[in-house]
Amino acid sequence: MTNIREVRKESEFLLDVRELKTYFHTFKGVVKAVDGVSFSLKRGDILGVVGESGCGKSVTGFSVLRLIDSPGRIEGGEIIFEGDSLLKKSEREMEKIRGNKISMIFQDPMTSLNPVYTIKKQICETLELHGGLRGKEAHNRAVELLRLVGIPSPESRVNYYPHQFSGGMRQRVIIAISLATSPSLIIADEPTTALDVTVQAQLMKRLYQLVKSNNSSMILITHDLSLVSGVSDNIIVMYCGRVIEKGSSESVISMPAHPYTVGLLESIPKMTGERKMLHQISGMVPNPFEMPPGCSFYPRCELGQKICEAEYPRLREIEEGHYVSCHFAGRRNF
Amino acid sequence: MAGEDLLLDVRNMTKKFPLARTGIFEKIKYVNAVKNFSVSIKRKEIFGLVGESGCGKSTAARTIIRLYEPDEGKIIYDGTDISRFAEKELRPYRKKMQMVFQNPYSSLNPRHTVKEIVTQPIMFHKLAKNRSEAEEKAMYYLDKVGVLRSQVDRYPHQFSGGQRQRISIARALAVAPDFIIADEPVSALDVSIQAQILNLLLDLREEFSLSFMFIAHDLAVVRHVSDRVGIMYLGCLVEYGPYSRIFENPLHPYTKTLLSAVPVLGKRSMESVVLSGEVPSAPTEDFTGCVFAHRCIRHTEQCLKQTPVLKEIESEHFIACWSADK
Amino acid sequence: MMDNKSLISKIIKSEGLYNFKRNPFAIAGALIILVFLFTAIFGPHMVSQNPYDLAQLDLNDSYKPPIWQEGSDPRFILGTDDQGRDMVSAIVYGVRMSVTIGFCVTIICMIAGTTLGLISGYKGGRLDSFIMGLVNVQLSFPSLLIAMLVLIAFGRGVWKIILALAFSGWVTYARTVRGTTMSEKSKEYVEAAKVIGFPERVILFKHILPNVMTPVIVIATLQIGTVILSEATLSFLGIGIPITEPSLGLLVAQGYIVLFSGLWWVSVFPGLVLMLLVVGMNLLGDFLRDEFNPRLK
Amino acid sequence: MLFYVIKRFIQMIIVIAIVATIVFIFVNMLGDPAVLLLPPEASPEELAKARAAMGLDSSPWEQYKLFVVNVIHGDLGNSFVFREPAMKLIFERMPATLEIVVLAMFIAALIAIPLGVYVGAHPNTFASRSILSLSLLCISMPTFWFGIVLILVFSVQLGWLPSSGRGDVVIVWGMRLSFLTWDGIKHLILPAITLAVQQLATQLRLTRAGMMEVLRQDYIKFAKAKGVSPHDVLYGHALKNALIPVITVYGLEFGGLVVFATITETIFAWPGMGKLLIDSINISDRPVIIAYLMLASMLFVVINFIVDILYTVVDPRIDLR
Repeated sequence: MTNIREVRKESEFLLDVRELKTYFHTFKGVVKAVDGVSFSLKRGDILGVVGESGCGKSVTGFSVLRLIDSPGRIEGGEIIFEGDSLLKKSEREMEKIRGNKISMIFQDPMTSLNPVYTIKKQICETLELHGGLRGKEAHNRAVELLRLVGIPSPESRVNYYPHQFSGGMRQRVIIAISLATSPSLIIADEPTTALDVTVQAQLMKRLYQLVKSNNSSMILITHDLSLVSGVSDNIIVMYCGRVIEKGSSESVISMPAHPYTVGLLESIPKMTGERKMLHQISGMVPNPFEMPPGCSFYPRCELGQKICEAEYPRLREIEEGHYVSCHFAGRRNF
Repeated sequence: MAGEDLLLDVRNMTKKFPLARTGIFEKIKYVNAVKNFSVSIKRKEIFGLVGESGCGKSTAARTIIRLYEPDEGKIIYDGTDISRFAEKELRPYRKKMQMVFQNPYSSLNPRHTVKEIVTQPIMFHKLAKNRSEAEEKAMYYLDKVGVLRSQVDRYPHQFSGGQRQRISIARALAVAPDFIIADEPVSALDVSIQAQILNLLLDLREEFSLSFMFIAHDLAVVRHVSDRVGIMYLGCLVEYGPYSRIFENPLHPYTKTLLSAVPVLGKRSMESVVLSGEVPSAPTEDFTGCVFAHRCIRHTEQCLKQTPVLKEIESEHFIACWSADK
Repeated sequence: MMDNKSLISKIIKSEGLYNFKRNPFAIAGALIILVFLFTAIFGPHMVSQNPYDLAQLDLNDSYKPPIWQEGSDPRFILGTDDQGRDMVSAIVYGVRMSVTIGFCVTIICMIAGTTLGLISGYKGGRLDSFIMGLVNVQLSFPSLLIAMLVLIAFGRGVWKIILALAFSGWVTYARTVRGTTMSEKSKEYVEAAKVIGFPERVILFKHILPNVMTPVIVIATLQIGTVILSEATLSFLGIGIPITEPSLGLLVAQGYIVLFSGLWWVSVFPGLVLMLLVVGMNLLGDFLRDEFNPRLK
Repeated sequence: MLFYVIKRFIQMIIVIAIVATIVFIFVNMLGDPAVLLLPPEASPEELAKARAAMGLDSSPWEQYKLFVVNVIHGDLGNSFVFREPAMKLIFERMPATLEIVVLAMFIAALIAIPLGVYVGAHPNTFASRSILSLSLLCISMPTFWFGIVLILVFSVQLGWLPSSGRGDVVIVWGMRLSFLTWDGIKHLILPAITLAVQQLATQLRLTRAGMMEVLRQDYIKFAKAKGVSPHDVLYGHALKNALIPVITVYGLEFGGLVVFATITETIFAWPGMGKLLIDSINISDRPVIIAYLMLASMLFVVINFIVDILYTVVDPRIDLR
């Protein structure tokens, strides 16, 4: 029995998401926020989930933790974490996983901490729930965690309330909370978007080091391709609730195959080299209630042909580990 | 840099804001939101202003366009000092200087239709003989920014962020200004839409011979559009010059760290040197010394005591730093 | 401005109407209000007697119970009081009085409070401190006490009670509108209007006012109910409207006097009607509040 | 903090001074008490004599000055009717009023807060909808009418509970209290319920609204992501935030209830200060009205102050300056 478990735990993938579907049933109709997303994550790896607002990247993150509020619902698919299916677990079992084995970092540090409790109380809550630490022990660990994320004089700051911290400091506290139990997976949803560029660089570096030294894995959800390219091992690019391209960071960034990824990369102003007119993807993201029947990128696509309008292209491997969902990808050089 | 092509000349502009009182007997203290701000913008030029949040770049913009009253200094627009003008006297300048705002969701009045939003300024400044002509003009500008004629009777909430930003630009264009302040016009937008708006702004500059003051926190965006760039830190302009010099050869220690913090596409960035600590709040009015000194690795006694002034280090490249001489 | 066609299509397509149609409570509230408004306007012309014309009253008709009880008179469905007054007629006239007072007070409060709140929030400074000082002092006292104070000084009367209730009711609008105005004021569309050069008056009334009206409408709907109840309470205490033109509250008070001589219906029915009226207002108000609350969206 | 207390204290004195002046002016506009107190056939001389006895013969300004001096000395004059100090009359009746008010607040809070939390957390269950509808009925119900219905049902029809008076009282430290005897408690029940019902509904709805708003905040979702159980999210994370507005209103409503008690006291012939006020209004007993209004104002001002202080205890974000 134990043997089998150990063998399963030794499996290559920490997290394996297959054909995940999360829909929102609103008064205007059904929004397929996540529509058949599959990806897998190896132990110790960092996966970047990239896409523009409304593409379903955050919903994917929340779905893994099963934290989808009504009117949203996970409609199908499979989430295998450490060999177990998360969708089959009871709410009670999920509580033991959340914040313990899988923790999450939220986007907005200003609103993610409870304003009426001290930092200490909020860190100790996690320690008590999942580590069984109490009193002095928990206090010491909380101080240690704050020091670890780079908060100066943590002994006194541990008794502060959230409003006494700046945004960057709060985000450090949130990182401290998510690392408190040495989770095997951290889902970071735009962890530095709300912060200034110098603070973002410090924080990202710290987070990266901590994740690596912990031997944790991380899903980094962001709209910032440059940020992702600097941190993650693999990248998935999402558009309208679907994965349109995935592969190793190098291959996706240097040899993008999907016209959307190509357009996205070319529309980012560069920090070096000659300035030239930015490439722009014309039009905009389709209305979620009026999705085109075939490829969702077809209305904006320069390569679009008849088949794109009718048929959604399946993900296919164009080189090892690099998948694209486009009928014409790989047939042209960019 | 003098000459006829100088459009806007801001000299030593300072804007203070009061702090809340902390005791009964204490005097009200002021912070310098913007201190000794000097900048000049030529016709058809785009001046990029960069800084982290709270550095005073928005305050500087709002003071220049006279949403705020400056406490010190001059704002010379096309040869006239407008820094002390009352609202009535300002009115003719209101149609020469316009502004595009950051948040596309709050910069358009939710109770007015798009047509109204663009027609109102034309009517108010009597740039058309009658309402129908004003509306025709409004349509012209809306068309220029890419809003369809069939959409003009809608309300702002029916548009996406990028489209709203286009409407916002059309409203600014409607009074035929020479100078537009764009306060973080693309920072709320997605990358693909951001490119559309940046391209639009560059096209409009050519077509209408506009000057811009372009404010952003995204260095890459500023680099992409600006002719000259200024870097702000805690209310002070610490460095400015042509974009190529700023980005290829930054001289001020703050500019250097700022540039090193920007993630670069395809580069493993986790090894770069970064600045420790966070941006402190703006100093009070009696502060002297360099605002950056406490976070600067090279700071000396002098930096803590004396306020550095902008100096021309090489042609058209200015920095405010004591260590620049050494 | 906004042409009717686009307004109507906007309403029909709105999420608000969709939610309204799916919310039986809101529909019930709206229906109740419509029925009461109809009663208030046309009711007095439809009932059999004017209960305050003494010539139409007959003491022989007094003490008649409602028709389902023994000894009733088919002319008086809900019975009569100790003076032979038909309860149905009395209630219809009472509804007219209560509804009139409710609407008058609310409209006065709405206009006064919104204007003061708008100016206070936009101008800031000393004027704002003064108005808000006034508001805070008034808010720290129960509004009923303030109305009592005014009525003690000026005595009974329909207009007096309207003024007394308006005097204590404008503060809610002023405070809310001030808050909304301050948040609207800092929004960029107001800055844009300033940059265009619009004078303050135009910015205040054409740009900001339409954006602060949503909470005002919600408060107004809920306030009509509160006002009607306050008026009833004051009248019940004998310091509200004069006995010659009773409202529903005063009818209950008159019923209370004869309660122990067995005439339970004289106080129970006006009270029930009063409750129904206020329930209608609150149902609709609740719906609007939830619908317009941006923090619940 | 000290700065804040001093500032508030000065504000309180100013408010009370303004209220005193307004009360004085308003009450002086009332009818001539001499006419009301003496028989209709009284001669002008008799009226003049009565006015002089009541101190009404001097100019309004003189009367006001005298009033201010007396207020500072804690003397609000003698009742025209009872010929006793007005303050003494009110203080005698205050315990009776406070008794029903405190009991009503207690009943209300005890039921409203748990129910409000439940309804806010589970807005779509049948029970929640029923509770909410019931609370709507309660706030729409005229208090006095509810009292009458209670009397009809429990006193007249069923004969279980008495409809008027205080019943047997026990004197503790000079205060007459009802709740220490069985008979007293029986007399207390109906007035307290009458007074509590609207309060209960208001607090329930407020707690619900607070809960619903708080439950949408990011920090609630973050707590869930930390693995906190639904029960602890509700009572540990959400409730404290949701109660912040409830506490403010709780204090203010206490003042409201003291005033609202006038109605309950009138219906149940409960000998409290509210009934004294209504009786005094009907016979223009000026000093008693003034004393009541002054005392009530002071009470409210003090309550507001306490609420503000309490606020900082619950909400660390509020920095009193």
